[in-house]
Amino acid sequence: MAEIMTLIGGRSNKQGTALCASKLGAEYRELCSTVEMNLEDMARLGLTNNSKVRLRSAAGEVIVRCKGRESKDLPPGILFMTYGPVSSQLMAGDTAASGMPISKNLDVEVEPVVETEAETRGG
Amino acid sequence: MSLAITLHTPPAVPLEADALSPARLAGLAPDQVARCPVVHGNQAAELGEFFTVSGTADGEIHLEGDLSRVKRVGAGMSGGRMVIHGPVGMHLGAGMSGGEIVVEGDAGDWVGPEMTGGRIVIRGNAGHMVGSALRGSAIGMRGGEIVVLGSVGNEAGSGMRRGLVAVGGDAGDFAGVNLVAGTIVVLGRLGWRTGAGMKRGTIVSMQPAELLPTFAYACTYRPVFLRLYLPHLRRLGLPVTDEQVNGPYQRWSGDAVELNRGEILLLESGLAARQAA
Amino acid sequence: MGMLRIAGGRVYDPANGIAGAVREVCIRDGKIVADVPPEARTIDARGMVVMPGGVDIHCHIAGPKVNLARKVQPEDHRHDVHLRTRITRSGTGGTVPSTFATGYRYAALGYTTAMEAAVTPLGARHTLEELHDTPVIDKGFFVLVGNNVLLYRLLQEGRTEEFRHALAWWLGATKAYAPKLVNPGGDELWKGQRNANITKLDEKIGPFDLTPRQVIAAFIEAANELGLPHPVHIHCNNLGHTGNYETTLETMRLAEGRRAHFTHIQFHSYGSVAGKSRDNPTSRARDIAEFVNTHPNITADVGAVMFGRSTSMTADAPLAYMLRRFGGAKWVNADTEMESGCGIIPFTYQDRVYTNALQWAIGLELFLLSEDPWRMVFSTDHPNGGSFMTYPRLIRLLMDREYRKEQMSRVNQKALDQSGLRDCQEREYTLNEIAIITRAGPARILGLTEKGQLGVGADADVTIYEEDADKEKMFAAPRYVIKGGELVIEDHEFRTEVAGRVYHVAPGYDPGIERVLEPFFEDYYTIRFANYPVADRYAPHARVVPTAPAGAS
Amino acid sequence: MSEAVRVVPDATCTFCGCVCDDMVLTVDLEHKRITKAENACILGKAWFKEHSHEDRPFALIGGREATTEEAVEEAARILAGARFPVVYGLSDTTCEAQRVAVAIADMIGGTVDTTTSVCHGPSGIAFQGVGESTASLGEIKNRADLIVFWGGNPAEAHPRLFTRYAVTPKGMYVPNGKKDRTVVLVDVRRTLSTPVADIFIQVKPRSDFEVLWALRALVKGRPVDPAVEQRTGVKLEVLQDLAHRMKTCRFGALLFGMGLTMNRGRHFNSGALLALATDLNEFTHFVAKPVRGHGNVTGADNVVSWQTGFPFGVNFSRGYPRFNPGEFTTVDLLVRGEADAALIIASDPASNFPKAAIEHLKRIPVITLDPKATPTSQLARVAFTTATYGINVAGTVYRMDDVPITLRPAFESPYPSDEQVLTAIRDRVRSLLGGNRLPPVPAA
Repeated sequence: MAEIMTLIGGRSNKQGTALCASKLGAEYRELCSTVEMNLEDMARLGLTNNSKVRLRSAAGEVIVRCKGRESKDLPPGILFMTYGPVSSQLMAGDTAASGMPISKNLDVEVEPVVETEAETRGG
Repeated sequence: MSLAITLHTPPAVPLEADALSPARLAGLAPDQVARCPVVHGNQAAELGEFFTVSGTADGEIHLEGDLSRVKRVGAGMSGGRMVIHGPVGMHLGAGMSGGEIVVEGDAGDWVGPEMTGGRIVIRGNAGHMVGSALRGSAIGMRGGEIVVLGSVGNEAGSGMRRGLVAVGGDAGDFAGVNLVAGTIVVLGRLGWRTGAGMKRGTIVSMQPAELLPTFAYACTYRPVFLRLYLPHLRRLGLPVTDEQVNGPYQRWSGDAVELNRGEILLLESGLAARQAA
Repeated sequence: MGMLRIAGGRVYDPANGIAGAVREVCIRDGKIVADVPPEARTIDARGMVVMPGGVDIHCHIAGPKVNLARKVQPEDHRHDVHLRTRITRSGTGGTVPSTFATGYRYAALGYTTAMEAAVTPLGARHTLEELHDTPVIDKGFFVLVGNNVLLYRLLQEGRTEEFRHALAWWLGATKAYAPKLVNPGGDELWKGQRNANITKLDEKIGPFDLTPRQVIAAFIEAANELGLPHPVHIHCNNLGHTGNYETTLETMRLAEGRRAHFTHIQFHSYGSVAGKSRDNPTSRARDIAEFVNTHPNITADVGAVMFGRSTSMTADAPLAYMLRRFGGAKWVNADTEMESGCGIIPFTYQDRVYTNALQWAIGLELFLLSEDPWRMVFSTDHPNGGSFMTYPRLIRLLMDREYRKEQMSRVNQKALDQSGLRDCQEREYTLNEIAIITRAGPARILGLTEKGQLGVGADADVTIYEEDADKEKMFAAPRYVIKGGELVIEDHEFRTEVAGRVYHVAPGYDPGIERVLEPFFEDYYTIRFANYPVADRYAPHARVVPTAPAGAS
Repeated sequence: MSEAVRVVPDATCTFCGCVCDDMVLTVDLEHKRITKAENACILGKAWFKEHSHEDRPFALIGGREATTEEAVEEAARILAGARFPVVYGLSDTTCEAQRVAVAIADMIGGTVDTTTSVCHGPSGIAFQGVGESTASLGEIKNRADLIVFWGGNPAEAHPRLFTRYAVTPKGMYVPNGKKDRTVVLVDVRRTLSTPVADIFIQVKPRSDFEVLWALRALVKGRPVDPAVEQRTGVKLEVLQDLAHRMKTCRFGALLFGMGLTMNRGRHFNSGALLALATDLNEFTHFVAKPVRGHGNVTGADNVVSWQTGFPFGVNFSRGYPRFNPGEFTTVDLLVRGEADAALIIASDPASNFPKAAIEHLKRIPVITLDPKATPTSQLARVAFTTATYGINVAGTVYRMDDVPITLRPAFESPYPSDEQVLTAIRDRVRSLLGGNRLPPVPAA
């Protein structure tokens, strides 16, 4: 089953330090391929830390690993991901005559991914 | 017979064709029209490099083809008539003061920005900033009419001081933002934050809408002026119903952070429909 | 750099007593010389008027506040664009043009020197970067020191020696040309006391045991002792307020025979009806003009108002806040730590509006009542009173009585009744007087000895106008402009682009003062003391103008 | 101290918009590494310590190694031949380089845009609508007794904003630092920044505009529909309390982040906040300030503004500057498939632009200048390796509050600076075009 949640893209100091090393390095890539999710939401979807999920927006879809956060830190229904090559796949191109594409509070469909399927998709 | 201008070579990069305007082409023979200057990216070009021209300029121009990369068509237009058979790009009728433009297709962003008169009818959808102010300007449309049968993007009628913007489909966010006066009619759904910062003016919607916390319910009534406006819009092709003409409408006044002399009118039965749903 | 002979023109060179005589002007290696060999190129200036390049003593053309004013008004640039050519850059105009357009447009009016009149010390580096991108003209800037917290502390502790050394250090560290006072004491009340302002010279300045009177007197004294070429440039308190002329006269008296320059005094010449400060202002131009006429130590620029679009931009933040009530949609305020305030308001002067018409009339009155053009010089406080692009029209208003009367008939007549303009409307400025108030006078007041004159050894900055009965037309488009010996404009077109120099002072000071300044910086500033002074490379074409300290020589 | 070690005091960190100029760098000249960066935050330490010259070619053309000269020739050929080129990036280089980049865009009749358009560009648009009451960071340090952080996470993006400028430092009129200030934080989620706040207000996503609009009404004493509670998730009493605190403080500051600009509502979110700060000046002294990201993005705004009159998204194709976000901003030029070449300086759009924009970048000739390999340099036709500003290159950088600071480089780089490469490209383009490209037609 899939659910609609709200994805927030943002910066983190881990990302900041990692990109000083290299944007092509494994650490940076991994950071940008992890989504933080409310623990209750994860439980309901049968997800645990490091399980794979598919995020689908109007613009595109990606497969990432998830990481649990307490409700007080990240309310149910909210997802957080650091900006990067992965999150940008979900951004729509329309800037509404402002020059700015929307990267915070995207509506995304969240769907657990069976590992084997992930392999074949190269996720 | 009118002037027919047909696209034969789509521009590789945006083409700015201020020349495509009845006044500018009046009295020109086809070969003269073909030599009119346009700007292709950063270089000078002639209309003929992109368009074939036939007929004679009698004040009516017919444009054919996919003009979605052609900007500023009818910019500064002061009279005459232009029919565009196909999609058209940004700044259609920018600052126009008179005449009529009909688009048998979609139009890009900035339809009729800061226009002062005349009429633009879009049979398809239009982009953002329909009849809007340009960045930095407090005042947008100063007169004239823009009628869009389809839907429009954000900031329709921003800073309008006089005029009419009518939308058959849905409106994006911030319709009528900073409205100074004038009227916006939306048959479909309103986006978010309609009329934010409006001083005066009227925004009419036939669908339920969530309004800003700075708008307050005033009364429910049957506005007389709509019995003049709406049949006029019906004649221009909008699917206006008798129920919409007769009301009743909820009147919400705002924006309280500003003058608070503006109004948003929501059709009652539209609201009833919501409660039913 | 070649040689040039300008022959057959009527020369106006007031500094050298030449008023319209037909004579040659010769140029070699960027300087005026007595003669050049026959093979030198000759410009046939018959039927033309030859003057030194114009010198603008007070304008706002570069730096933090100017750039904010540019950014906030795209609508003002959109309708006044400046196309690039093969050799010159593109830009935008309006009341606050882009840097390149500013340089080209000044040059195209025959101006070759302009002084940016209000720069925060922290913004000096930024200002020099903009001046670097402002071509053709020579330039410099006045640095804001009249609300400086550390200087206040030294003053209130009576440490006048250190105060003078600190002032000298600040001038050198920022590469400024002169110290500028703006609404002394106002900023502390503005920032620290909920947007209040100073209203009297003897009012205590917030937490400081100081008054504006003490501050102004101390700066006049220190600046004169440092022997600066342009000792101190003063924007008085209460600018724009009804009844402010008394504050202006009190402030002028503080000079007590010492040199001091009072800027845009039109904005400081307002009376009131029977002392009611709330009513419409009246004109006190006569009182101000008379004081300047009778005090040779005092110099002033007028700050005339011209109708149309302007941008009010000032370090006088409370003033901009007041204007916001009349101005309109956009208001910019920008505070600079320990140093200054700043306010910006796009504004339009309308001839039918009482106050605007009165301001227009007072500007003209001051010119027409002035008995010494060398000390009452030309300015609109660009872009506050109007853009520098209105200078040709202002010149016509001074030179053409009939045109002036016709313009007077169009403005708010109540305002005209309140002004004394009708009493002095017969006077017409001569070309020689125009040459004084737009060139020779400003250069002398600034202490720029190589500017504003065409004597042997002067900078070869020369403007050649085609004579025309319509003086606005004549001064709007000189036929030739020569900058530093280069023929920059020929037949109204740019033929080459030159960089222009930056003029600044570097007065001596006791290095020990840095030990006083540094701890204060580390406590209260957010940049390091060591990173504060501006390096030489920011003024690649610098000219350091020498100072003549009292007691030296 | 050995010969090969050098200490650089008062050096400047250009990682984020704080542009802290109090670094004390210890440099191992032999291995060309910074071994110690005193006063640096976690991001600054990484910025300095991770900086090493992996041995990259000076330039790549179509993936093949090339000399800088060959790459300049190819880049100039591309730019001189382009009809609708875009010059983009510029937030991580010096003002001296930015100047030359704008000159190139003007000369060729292209577009110049900076990362501002995808950062605080919407705040720039808002500024042009309502103005701004603002201040240099030192005023906030010395005077602010109420600080409201909105839609940002400084602890992770601008760590020293709290410790050097805004919260903890002791100031002239707040001698006890944080004890003398009230700190409010408004965000949609808890972050590492939340603990610094005396008051944390958690708003529902996409409701910042409604919260700000309600605050404007409350400050002005106008009615507010209680329904605002459901819409925003914030109790009316909480908003009333905040409005009261803001009106009664001595010197208030609103510092806001991209939680407002990258969110539905964009420039109107920033505009509502700027208008709120302006409204508050009827009651007390209040300032607002966008918290800017990259080291010199503020310098880019300033340089583009003074040279053209507009802050970003400036097009020169008709021979003069034109500004229109959404038309001349890079994301739009790429998503609509209009740009036919791109010169990208010190920026990595291939990592953070929308998918559709990145796909167009792959279709056109791209020229990059960057000290490191990035996803963008990997898709470039011409990729220059350049020296790093602030570490190897001197020059000028503007802090987020428009305060200009001169850089003190730590050691030499074998690679040329952005300014040097851009100057070579500009001069070559000029000779190819015989000067500036003439305007296609007179001004419209």
